[in-house]
Amino acid sequence: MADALVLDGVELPSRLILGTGGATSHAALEAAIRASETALVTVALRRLDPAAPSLLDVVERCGVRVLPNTAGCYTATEAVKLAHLAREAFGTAWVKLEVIGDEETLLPDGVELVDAAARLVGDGFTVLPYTSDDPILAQRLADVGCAAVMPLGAPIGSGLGIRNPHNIALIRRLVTVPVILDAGIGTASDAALAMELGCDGVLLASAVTRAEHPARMAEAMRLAVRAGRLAHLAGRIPRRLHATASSPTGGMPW
Amino acid sequence: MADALVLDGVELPSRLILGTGGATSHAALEAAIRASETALVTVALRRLDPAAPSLLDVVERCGVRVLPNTAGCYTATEAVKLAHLAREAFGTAWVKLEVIGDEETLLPDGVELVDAAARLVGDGFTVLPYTSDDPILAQRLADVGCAAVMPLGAPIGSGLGIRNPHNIALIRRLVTVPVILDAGIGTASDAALAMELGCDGVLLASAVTRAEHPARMAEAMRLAVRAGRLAHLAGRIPRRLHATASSPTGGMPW
Amino acid sequence: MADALVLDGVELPSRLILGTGGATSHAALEAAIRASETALVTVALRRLDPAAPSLLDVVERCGVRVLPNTAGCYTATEAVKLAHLAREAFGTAWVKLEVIGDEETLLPDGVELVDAAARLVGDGFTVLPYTSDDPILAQRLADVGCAAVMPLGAPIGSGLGIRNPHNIALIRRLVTVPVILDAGIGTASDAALAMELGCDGVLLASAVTRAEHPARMAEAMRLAVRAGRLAHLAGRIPRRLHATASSPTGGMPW
Amino acid sequence: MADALVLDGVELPSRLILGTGGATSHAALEAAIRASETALVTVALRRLDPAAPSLLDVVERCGVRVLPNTAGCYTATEAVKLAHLAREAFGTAWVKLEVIGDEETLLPDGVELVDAAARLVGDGFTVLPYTSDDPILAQRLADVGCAAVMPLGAPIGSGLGIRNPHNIALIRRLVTVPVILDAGIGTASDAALAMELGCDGVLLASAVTRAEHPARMAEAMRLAVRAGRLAHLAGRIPRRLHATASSPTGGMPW
Amino acid sequence: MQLVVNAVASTVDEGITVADVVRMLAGEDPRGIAVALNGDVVPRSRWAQTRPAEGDQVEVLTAVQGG
Amino acid sequence: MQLVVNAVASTVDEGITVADVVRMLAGEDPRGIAVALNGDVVPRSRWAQTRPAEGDQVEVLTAVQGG
Amino acid sequence: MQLVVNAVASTVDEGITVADVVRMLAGEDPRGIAVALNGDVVPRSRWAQTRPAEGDQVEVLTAVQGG
Amino acid sequence: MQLVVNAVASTVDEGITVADVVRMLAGEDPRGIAVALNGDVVPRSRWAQTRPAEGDQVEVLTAVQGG
Repeated sequence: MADALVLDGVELPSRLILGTGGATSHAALEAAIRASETALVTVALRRLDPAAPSLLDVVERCGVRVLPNTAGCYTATEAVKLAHLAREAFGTAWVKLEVIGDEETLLPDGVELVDAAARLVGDGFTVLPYTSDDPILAQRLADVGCAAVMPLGAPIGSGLGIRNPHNIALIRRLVTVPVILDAGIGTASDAALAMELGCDGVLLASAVTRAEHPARMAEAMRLAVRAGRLAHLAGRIPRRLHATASSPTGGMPW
Repeated sequence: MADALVLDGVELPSRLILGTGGATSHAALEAAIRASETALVTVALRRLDPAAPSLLDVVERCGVRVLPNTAGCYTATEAVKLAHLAREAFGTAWVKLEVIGDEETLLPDGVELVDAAARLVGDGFTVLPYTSDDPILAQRLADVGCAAVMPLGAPIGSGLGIRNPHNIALIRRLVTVPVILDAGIGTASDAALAMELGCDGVLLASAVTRAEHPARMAEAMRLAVRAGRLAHLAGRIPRRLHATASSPTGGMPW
Repeated sequence: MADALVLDGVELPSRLILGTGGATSHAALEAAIRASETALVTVALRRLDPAAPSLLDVVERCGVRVLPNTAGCYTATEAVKLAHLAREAFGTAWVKLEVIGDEETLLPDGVELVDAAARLVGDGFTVLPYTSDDPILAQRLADVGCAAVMPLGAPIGSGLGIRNPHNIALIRRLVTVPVILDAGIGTASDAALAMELGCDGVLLASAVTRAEHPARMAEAMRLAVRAGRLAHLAGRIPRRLHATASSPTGGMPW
Repeated sequence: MADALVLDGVELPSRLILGTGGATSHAALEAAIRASETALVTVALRRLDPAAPSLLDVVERCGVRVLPNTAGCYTATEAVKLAHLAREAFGTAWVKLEVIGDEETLLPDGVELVDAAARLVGDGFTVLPYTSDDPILAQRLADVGCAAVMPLGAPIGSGLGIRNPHNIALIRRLVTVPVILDAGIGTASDAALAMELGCDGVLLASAVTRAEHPARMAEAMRLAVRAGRLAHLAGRIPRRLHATASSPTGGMPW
Repeated sequence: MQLVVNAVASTVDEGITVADVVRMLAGEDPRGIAVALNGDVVPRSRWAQTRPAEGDQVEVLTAVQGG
Repeated sequence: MQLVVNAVASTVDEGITVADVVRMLAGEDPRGIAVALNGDVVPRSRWAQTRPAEGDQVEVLTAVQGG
Repeated sequence: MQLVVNAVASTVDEGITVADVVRMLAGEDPRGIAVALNGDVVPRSRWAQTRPAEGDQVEVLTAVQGG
Repeated sequence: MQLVVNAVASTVDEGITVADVVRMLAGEDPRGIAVALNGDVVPRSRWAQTRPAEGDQVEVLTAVQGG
């Protein structure tokens, strides 16, 4: 069953987006990217270090698309500037928009985020904002023209999974753009749950790059996202407080 | 990565065991069995209805092994007798041992279960008991010689998932035989979670057979069990209350 | 142990704030207010209906303070205007600030909320904003001068309890003003949990006014808020995955 | 509202039973007993140490009833013998029956427990068994004549609360004798939840005796048990996925 | 003279004051009442002098049950 | 002769064997079938020689969908 | 004479009673005490007449803190 | 002439272009690089003509691992 994730009119064959942060080496990262079968990976933009090997080589070898982020920005103005630099660097108008509100929790600042998103949409960017799971905030981001909304399940790198599935389901109901669960995923069942809640995709980094065996976890995530998607489409059985026999009660030999 | 489930010395290529109860037709069941890629399916033993099509034909076409159950038994004596009849009927000494304690919840009766298990082990059966998630009860079943223990996640057909992951993890620690999560699974993430908790396999029926699209859910379960298994082996990141940056904090252009 | 909730320098003897919405009659409401032993009740401001009995009579008989809300407002401008009318009507500068973003979920609109809060603080109001559980949003509301922040546990009237305790605990850490859990409480244990998470108070309406026996539930909430507060101050035992014996293991007669 | 817990025809004015294990001193224990306002405390039976102060003095000063336990027993035979010694020592036929199945988790052994319970009932004891949350096991204990069943919420001293509320509610439905939540309680909201699930009482020790401030936590537990009981009797509002307005939508001035 | 009082068209005497309008609806007990004239708050202290003109909208508000 | 086959009273010829009874219900395909005579299992190997007596209860069982 | 009292070897006078042993450990306050002689409960009513023999095991138990 | 390149004071030839600065750090492979001159983006198309002045701040950025 072909079932692409469509962002800004572009068909992505995989619903898993892989963040590259946290990998112990480019080799480990490349193995993880390949095992994940992702079509889109995030990168950050930082001062060039002549001594460092080129991350783009890895990305190009894997044949995946680049999604630059604005990690490290604390104001709309910083984020907008970094997005413009990223467009220059990578020749893509796609941006994972991050505007952080607190250094310790790395949680997004909704007010700055909406401001930055509106400005970047105006500048012709395809804006994919990393946001909290506040449903109304997600709705506002969609209203200003974001190509998708990317609510968190839990703080970045926490591995706490989806703390409030109820909000993710609400967001899915409130907006028409794709919803991508971003941040908090710790293991495969978290990714499957995100898709079962109706998310259109999952973005994760640390869960794979910081696992003991990144490539193996990358494969697990690939399967889990697919499994959750299929389960969502398959129409699960309702939850019942009581049992429903799965064997006939009649026909016993006594 | 070859990673078979070994029961009683027999290698099963899939860690997913499919119950056949609840399917709307043999055709739907066959499609689900094939999509699940299971190697073992449960069946019940009932009075022969000359008008009914043969379930064994389906099983044989799919090339899967049969695991007869003792569903419908309320005492050790009934269960032992039905197990012996099943061995005659199917020429297998494997049995999914069920001794129910309450008609409404279909929950297992631990005391009768241990009694029946000990008797069937003595009669040379390979006993796979459907049990509660009481860790000590699971330990006793292993002690009397069961080839695996199959604790429930929630009542049969309830789709409530794993109500007490803590107990399932305890059982995995307390016994050395395979642990197979049986009953309660509602959707893919439930199956993945079972494997992440360290279970060696998952047995489910209603979640697939009663889904809107059984074959699609069967594929979802196949992927979810594999995903959960890989995630378990991959060594997940620890849960942290606070965030861990996935992008460098240095190197910003300001 | 005297343990008042201090808002804007005013000592309130109870940490439970009761919303008056949903009561079937003024008599039922009065009984609930008395059983709750609250010192502060919310009211809404609406067009005067000459035929309706006076709610203020109930409030004055109970000797409690009034906290007018801005329920029904969808923009900062509406909320500011209604707050000014409330100040005229009740002679209090305290306001429970609500700016709703979605008619169905009644969830707050963070961007409008921060705008309205800043304007009302500038106009000399004591602003108590009903907000989502987004920690950064709560921080911004405190930054603009709100006297407390009132994050929701779940949607108004849903009775779903605290969907994301992690966020409530984060908010308590991020701000210095009082944190009052507002909306979502369904039963006593929800209120106790809120206090255990470090909240300084709990605001609830439907859980009491729409219960089968409002006065009885009001008493339950009074006790639960106190219980949760004491438990928070008592220093709970740590959670342990394994057991800790509560009887001596030595000294057995064999 | 008078609302006694009736065990074996005896009216206990409090629904909180306090275990005495873990207290740092008899003085701390006495303060906790008084703050809890319990009417029944558990004690263990061990070899007399002439140097140790008498626990019974504390109990008698507080005017509470003694409930001896069989902690430390691993077989029915041991437990029966210790129960008989306790009856001699304290002149009471009441016994908290414990038969442990695993040294590390201190989880009860259901099979031995049912055996011991049946024998002690036959010997004229009022048997209050500490059991797992397996509903059928609880039913069997009631069937052999136990005066109440005392399922665990989580392992002894773990403070993990009620891991499987669904099972506790099932037990309440399946048996007619009082259900007392025993073990696992960590804080006040756990105790309130137990009562809201329909339990008739709560037994806890470590949560109070090992808290930083035992007497304060004891008071918290007293209030929480009462709060949960009242909430159970008050008829809580149903859980709703969507909001229900708590202020009128009409009558706005625009 | 015609006023719109709480969204209801009402005929009132010329020169009526906001205080009069309040008295019409609430009687002699003015506790817990606020008034808006054409959308602007009229402080209680100015009710007696404030005279609505033909077609003015007068809102007279008070406390109702609210969460 | 009268037998009770799967709880149904049935008239059969004298000297009928269990194998005959199975054939009556299942035809020529004996796969996946078990038989109990008055509650006791009759091994497949003994179907041909086992002859139910007047009033005996014969249970003929097979696989059905079950979880 | 040698007894084992609460797992400790103790030398006692011939003809000592269980009541005497209890007195040795607990003094004059016999509340909350139970005794087992070689594993069997000795009812309080029989402490005065019961005389342990050479090598007997006497367990004297009482209440301690327990959950 | 002195420039501040990626926060490091550097001495460079007069008349150096942004393209030269990029070449200094990244060699002949200009893929995935962006430049800011005193905080403003310098489009790739204008690297060759853009000449930093004494004391200018030049930022040369590229892709690094990021989530």
